[in-house]
Amino acid sequence: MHRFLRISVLLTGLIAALSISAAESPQATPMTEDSLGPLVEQPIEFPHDRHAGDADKGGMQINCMYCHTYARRSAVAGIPPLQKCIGCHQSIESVREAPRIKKLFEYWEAKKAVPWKKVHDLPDFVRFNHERHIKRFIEQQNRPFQEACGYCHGNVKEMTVARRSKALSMGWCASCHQKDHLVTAEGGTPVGGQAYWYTFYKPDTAVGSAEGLKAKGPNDCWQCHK
Amino acid sequence: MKDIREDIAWAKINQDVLKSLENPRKLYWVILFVALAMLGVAVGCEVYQYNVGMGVANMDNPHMWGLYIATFIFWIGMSHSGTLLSAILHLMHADWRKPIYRFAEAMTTFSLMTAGLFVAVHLGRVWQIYYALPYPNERGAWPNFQSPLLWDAMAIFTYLSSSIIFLYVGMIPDLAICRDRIHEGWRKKLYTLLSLGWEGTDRQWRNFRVTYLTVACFLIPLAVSVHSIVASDFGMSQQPGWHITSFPPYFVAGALYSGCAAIITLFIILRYVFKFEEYMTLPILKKIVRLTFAIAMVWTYLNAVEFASVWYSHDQASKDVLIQKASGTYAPFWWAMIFCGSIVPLALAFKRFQTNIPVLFAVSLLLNLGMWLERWMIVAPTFSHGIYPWTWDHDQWPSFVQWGMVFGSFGWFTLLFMVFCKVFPSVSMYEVKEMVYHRSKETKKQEETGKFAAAGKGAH
Amino acid sequence: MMDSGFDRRDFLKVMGWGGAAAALSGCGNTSIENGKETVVSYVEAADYVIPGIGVYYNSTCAQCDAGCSINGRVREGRVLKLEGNPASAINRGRMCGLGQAGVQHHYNPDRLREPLLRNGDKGEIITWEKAYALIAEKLKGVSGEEIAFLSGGVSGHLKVLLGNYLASLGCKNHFVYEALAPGVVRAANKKAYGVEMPRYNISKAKVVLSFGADFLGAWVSPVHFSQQYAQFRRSVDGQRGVLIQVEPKMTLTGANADRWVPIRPGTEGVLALGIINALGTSTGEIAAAVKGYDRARVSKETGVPPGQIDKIAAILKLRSPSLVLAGGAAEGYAHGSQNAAAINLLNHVLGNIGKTVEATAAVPFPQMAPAKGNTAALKSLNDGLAAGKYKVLFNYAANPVFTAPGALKFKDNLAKVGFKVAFAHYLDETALHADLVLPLDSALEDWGTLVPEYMAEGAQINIQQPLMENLHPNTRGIGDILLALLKQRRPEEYKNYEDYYAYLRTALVQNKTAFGGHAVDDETFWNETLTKGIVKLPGTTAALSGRAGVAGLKLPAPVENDEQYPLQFIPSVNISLRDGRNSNQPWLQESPDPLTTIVWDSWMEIHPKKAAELGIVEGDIVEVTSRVGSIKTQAYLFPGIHPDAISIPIGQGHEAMGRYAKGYGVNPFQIMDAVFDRETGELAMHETRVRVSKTGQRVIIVKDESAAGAKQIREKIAARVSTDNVDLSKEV
Amino acid sequence: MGQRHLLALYSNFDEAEAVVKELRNTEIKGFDVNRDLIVKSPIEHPEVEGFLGNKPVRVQWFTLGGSLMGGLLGFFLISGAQANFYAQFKGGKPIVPFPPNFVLTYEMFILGGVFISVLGFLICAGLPGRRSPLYSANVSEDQIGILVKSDDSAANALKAIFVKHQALEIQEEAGK
Amino acid sequence: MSISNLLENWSQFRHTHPVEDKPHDPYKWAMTIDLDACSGCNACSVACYAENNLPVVGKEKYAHGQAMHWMRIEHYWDEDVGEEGGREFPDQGAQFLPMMCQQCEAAPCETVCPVGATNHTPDGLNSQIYNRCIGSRYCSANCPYKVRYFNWYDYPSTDNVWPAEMAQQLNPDVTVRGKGVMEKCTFCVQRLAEAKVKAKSEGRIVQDGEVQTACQQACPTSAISFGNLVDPESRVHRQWRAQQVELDKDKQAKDEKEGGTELRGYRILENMRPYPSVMYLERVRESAI
Repeated sequence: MHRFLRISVLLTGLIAALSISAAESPQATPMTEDSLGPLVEQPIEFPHDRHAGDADKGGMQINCMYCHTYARRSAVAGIPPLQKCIGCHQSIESVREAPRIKKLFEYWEAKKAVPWKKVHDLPDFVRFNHERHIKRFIEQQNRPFQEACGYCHGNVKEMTVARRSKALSMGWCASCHQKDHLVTAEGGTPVGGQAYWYTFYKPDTAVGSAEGLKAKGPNDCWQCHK
Repeated sequence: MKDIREDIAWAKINQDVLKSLENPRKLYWVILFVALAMLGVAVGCEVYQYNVGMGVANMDNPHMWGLYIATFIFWIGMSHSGTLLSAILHLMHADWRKPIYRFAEAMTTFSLMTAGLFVAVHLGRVWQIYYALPYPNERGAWPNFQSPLLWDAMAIFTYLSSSIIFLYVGMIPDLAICRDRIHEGWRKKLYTLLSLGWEGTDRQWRNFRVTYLTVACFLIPLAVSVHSIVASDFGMSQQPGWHITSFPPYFVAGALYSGCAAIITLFIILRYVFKFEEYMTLPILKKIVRLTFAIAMVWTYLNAVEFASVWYSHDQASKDVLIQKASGTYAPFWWAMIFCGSIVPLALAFKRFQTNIPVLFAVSLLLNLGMWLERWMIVAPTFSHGIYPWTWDHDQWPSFVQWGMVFGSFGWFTLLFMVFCKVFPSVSMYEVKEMVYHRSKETKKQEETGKFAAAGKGAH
Repeated sequence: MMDSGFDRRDFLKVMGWGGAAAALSGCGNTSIENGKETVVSYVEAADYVIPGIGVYYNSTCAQCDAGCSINGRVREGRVLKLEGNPASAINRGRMCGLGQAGVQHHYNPDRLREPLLRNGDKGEIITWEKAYALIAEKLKGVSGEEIAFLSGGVSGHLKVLLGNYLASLGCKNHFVYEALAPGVVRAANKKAYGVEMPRYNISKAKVVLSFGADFLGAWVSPVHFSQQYAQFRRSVDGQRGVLIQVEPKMTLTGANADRWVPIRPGTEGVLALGIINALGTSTGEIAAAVKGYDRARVSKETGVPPGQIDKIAAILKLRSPSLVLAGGAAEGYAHGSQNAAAINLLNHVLGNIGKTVEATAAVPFPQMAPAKGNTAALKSLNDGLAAGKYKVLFNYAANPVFTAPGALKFKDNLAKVGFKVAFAHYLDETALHADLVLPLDSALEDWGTLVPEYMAEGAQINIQQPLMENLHPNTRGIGDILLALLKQRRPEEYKNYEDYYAYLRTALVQNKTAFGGHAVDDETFWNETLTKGIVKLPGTTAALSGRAGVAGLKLPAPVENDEQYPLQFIPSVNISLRDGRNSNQPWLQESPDPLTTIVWDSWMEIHPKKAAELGIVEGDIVEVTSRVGSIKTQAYLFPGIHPDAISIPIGQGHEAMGRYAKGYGVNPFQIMDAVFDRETGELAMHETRVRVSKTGQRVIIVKDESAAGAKQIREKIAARVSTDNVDLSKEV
Repeated sequence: MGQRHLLALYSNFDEAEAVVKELRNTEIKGFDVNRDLIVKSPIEHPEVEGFLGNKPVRVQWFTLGGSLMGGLLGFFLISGAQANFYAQFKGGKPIVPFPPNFVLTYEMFILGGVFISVLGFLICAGLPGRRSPLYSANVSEDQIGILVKSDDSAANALKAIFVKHQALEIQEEAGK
Repeated sequence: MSISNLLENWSQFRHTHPVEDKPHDPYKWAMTIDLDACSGCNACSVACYAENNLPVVGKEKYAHGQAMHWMRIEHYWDEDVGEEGGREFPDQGAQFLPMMCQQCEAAPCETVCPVGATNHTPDGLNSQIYNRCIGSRYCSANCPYKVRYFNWYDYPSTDNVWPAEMAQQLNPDVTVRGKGVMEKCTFCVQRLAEAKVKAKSEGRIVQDGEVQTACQQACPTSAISFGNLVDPESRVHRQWRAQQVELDKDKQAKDEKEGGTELRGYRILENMRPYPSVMYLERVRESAI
């Protein structure tokens, strides 16, 4: 008698535990977290490390947004116009003869845009807005830009040609939005109700209270999928 | 005339049934081949539709659903009679079910599988169907549990798995028999595996009885819930002609109805193909026929109730749909449905038809045709005369793709069913034995009591 | 943001546009891609050109002659969408469907890409140099008399340039032809008001009585009138304006009228006089002239019930000022001028002149004023062709082979010309018969200035400028072509204009004072001009001088029953296809006709009563036969047409012009009689009489409205109330 | 001393019953009726349980547990999922609406019930299991088998009883 | 997280919307269409094609009723016109009705989607997520207005829908739908998003008139007004208030009044309780003529 009861209870518990744990973690950790994407063949092997790398490693610590200047003004970060590369490089005689620079100037003389390949290329129905993230992390929370960009692009300053180092999958985006980026009055919600954009319900308590500001990520699917 | 000969030897039962696994009539192979061909048509259509798009099925706005959904309901309905025969009659200790419930259950299982296919066929992006499954995923997105379609999925999954289990559990003792009797070969291995080492010990029988009873008890409410949920696909919506309170019982009745009709058809086929005359006897057939007749009348009544409730309601839109069904483009089909569903079954009321195989065969087919039409008449007319006038009377005719798919589904079903009957005993041997055993006992008792009575007279 | 800097060509370049067609691919679309697409990147970028953000340029819509100003959204060097330019008085930031489809004119896959020279019945690709040389050669020894230049309405500097070229050729035969131009009305207006196109101030009128003027659909300047109409509906000093539309076939305007009055075709003038009579306010010669038109007679001739006439008269009397418009339906007869005159007379009688019929302002540079297209030009050209007068024919922006009435046999006459040059966007019917076809830039690639015929407020010159670089490298702007041709004739004069752009710039900058830019230097002025897209001018106001005259006002009795051809044929103007020059723009083909919702095809409208007589039901393929010929099309039963008339829309039935136009519907011009207005010699479009016969075939009409014919039962779908129960003046 | 298995086959239940009765009544050393006796029959036959003295069946407990678990699991799984990160309003209904969840709970209830009952059946009936040393295919046809396990000493006594009741056949083998 | 979340925020999870107590804040997009101004000219419809990458399906597919016009212009004739014994002519003209997705607050389509591809967004729109859609078409079957359109074919790869040249016109902000997904009017959500982002970065909310839908922008008679219903200054808000039409009512108080009302605002199929976000103003016709 009791043996059977015990067994049944055991089974119940077991299966319940399994499925609840399943329900508990709606997004299992993205499979490809921090796994490097494939190395993309670029027309010119651009050395990010030389430009953005730390001084001790021989880098020049150039701000990401010096070249990728569109990021702060537009949804797409974009690639700098050729004229920007030339702007500096025509006055840097030292490397003028380096093969990569030669190639660069060939494009310039031909007035042809360099056909860079997309590395961080989201599916076409996903719309990520660089401007918003820059505004929030760098301008409002003034975090170091390399950290902010690094959230999604990884440690580019150590790479030559950029290479995807984050999953960039929906769950991955979402995990961040749940985790630690609480929407606070300073952190991106200047207008009271705006917290609403990031919670699935309108906070009953006044904005500014912890509960009202629990960031649950954008619950409007149309934020990214249009 | 008795349901079954009572002096029939148990060993003979084994032989007769096991024969069906070995050498059926030629007709079996013909059926199998035809079924295969029909399935081929459907596969062709599906490939075409998959590559080009749903448009080739010739649906449009507002005709978003077509024969696929209609046929889906049809097959779901078909499945119900299996449960009726095995579970309900089992609880009622109606032992005449014993020779026929096995194939009825098989029918349940396979018609559910067929229905399941139609869900996939209907989807615009079938390759994304896994979005509808509730599994923890990387995206963290879940299906919408508010959708009746999801209830459907859940219900059908439950129903299918339960019926398979029910079918299997009930088959274990027979599998043991096959294991013991069949000649060496892959089949023997299969049976050995499936029979789980059944020996028919008292302990096994004891738990077997209880389990079988319990599962039967679960199956009945389940079956009812399944088709009322299918009904709620329509009932939950706001469309005129769908938003009707009596839909769930109406659907359930329809389901049992078409199921019984299908059983008659298959009964006749199996009886001939596998030479089961001795077990699938006419008296049993007669019982089913009467059952069918009763359900037909119930369905007719519920049909009338539906019309009446629409008629007396203030919902002008639904009235229009009803009128449009009876007089619009779909009128011929609608009246055909009434004829096949309500008039034809009256034939079953006549004694001389109740055992007349050819007549019954024809009638049962007509009944099923009627039930299929009923499902179509639920789906299509509402679309062509909904709430919104701009889309009214925009009628649409299913393209060959849809017809092909419907046609093929019958092939698919027949294929599965026939293969099953060839591989597994389609008559439950041990239960027939029980039937014979108990019946003979009964009659012995009666005879004895009779003898004593006679003796008593003689004494004085 | 709209500043347009130095060398526009450079950043108008189309950059690699990976994400442009952001597609939802079929299977496996949840994976992220790596290195498949190319990034948008520039060589040099003006600092306001940012990937992912649209830049807007102002230009002018060339889909019709109304001259609306547009505001094109450009991203990554590709123009995506056209909006209205709010600064323009004509369209005030609004757009019609036709205008929206301008991008499809630009991106049309069937556009001509290379100069083509006829070789047998094929065209062989040649270079521009060769083409120019060829023209020069063909013109050698040909006197100006033997040269004809056929064009649509031209204005602005293009007209100037064209004029100069013709002068250089010593050619006086410039035929300006617009198939659907209100030629008769212009003439009548000139007589009645002293100007061809006064400003009709609908928004000031309390009652608008329109005789077949489809001003909401396709008449003169629809977008502008639509806006005025909106105000007029809302309230004209506190009172909602009333629109009465008199016409044999319901137009879009008719469908929006408070009262649509079906009238026997051709008797509009009679009704006008009848109304004057019923008003009873007129005196002297006018009174005398209209005396005969008592309600009984008028009612008998026009088929408008007497009560109706009184009602109209009453409301006109009651609510002043009003506005009476004479439109296409009224002018399209041999006595069209008479009709128009009678209708304009009504305006005089009602004292609307100066109130709702206002003086208009003209551009102070007459040489830039629009050369107004008309159909009389076609006739004279055709006569010339028939007589074999011309050796060389240039054709620009006109498609007479498609739009000339069948009776004129234009195609045959055209064959008599030795050398035919067509400047064309597409290989349309006329270009098809040309010997040399020169591909033009689309309106969104080209430079130009336009002076609209109908001036809304003040006067303005519209700037047309490229919104992106040439889609096809070998197309040229018409201006550039003319300039090149001129350089052949007068190299000295034009040598310092590198291209048409330079010409325009100099032309404008030279007169910048006149254009109100005296304060600024040339560069700024030019940039500002381009930025605005419009040059507003003080304008020279042409005062209304005309007087109410009844001289020579005699209206024929309506045609009595014609046995052989019992029905009046009304070629209706589809609001988006117009004269057929836009039929190859799929959006327009697929945007349903507002009244019938039929798409991608022609149809014959016939009144259900008449149809019943003839035993015709919807979808019957009927044969419409006139003296000239016959066409087959599908019948559509439409209560909004006079039972004595049938109607087929213009614009379909192309035999060329690419995949979206070719082979759809029929061309009603083919059966059109060559009847001309007695006074002006304009083509009388409505004078054709036809008979209709069933062919036995039947089709299901492709339309958006339901088979039930779009009637609403019970449910409150599109509700309507009478003015008694609402008060619009209170509304927001 | 060693163990021994005996299987006797009978043609009908009455004989089998008689045998069992006798085995019960006679006191044989090294043989315990309640522990060492197994009756095998081709059909499910209540009388067998009758004369074996009814032994309890525990499947119902599995059923109970299973259905309860299924139900609870269903409700919480679904509500939890609805309330997860992407909680979205749908058609003005609450994010965790009761009616749909009850429908699904009901299905899960049945699902759990059925699955676990069957699991219980397998456990209780000792399936799947190896076949016992002595098995006759006749049992699955038409004969009743009585399988006993006993010390060697008891074997003869048992055999005697079997024979007395005209056992059709007696199989015997030494058990370990 | 979800179970704990479930228990923590139970009350919120039981909120209904908008019927109960879910005020929109800061945005609730809504529209007003003045049928008296609307002339049925189709400009809005074409503008929608241009803005939202709608495929031109061609004559054959149009004949099958597979047209993809998110914004369709309907017209209705009076009952008796052309009927036996009825009026001979439609002498009061037609009644035009621009019909697009009504962005219902309690949308029938949302509840029935098996995968939750269509939801109610916080700013009161009825979102449609293409990449989530599996094409069960239940939403459309349940839509009272029949304004949802299904990609019956793979239009991007169909001939003459978007030839290479025309593909360049496609709006990069709007996903091009592949075969088998449902789509519908979005109130030009791409424009709304752009405006919202701009406003957010400037620390304010979107002002009235700052963002226009394509149809509104094109409409020659300005019959369409669109804006934020929450913002008391917005034109839409003022119109709705003036017309006494309340978003969360299935029967407007003004209609209960004796002898009707002078106000012409109404919502289509209001009594079915989808709480549409589009208010129509009745067409007016002169009684004196």
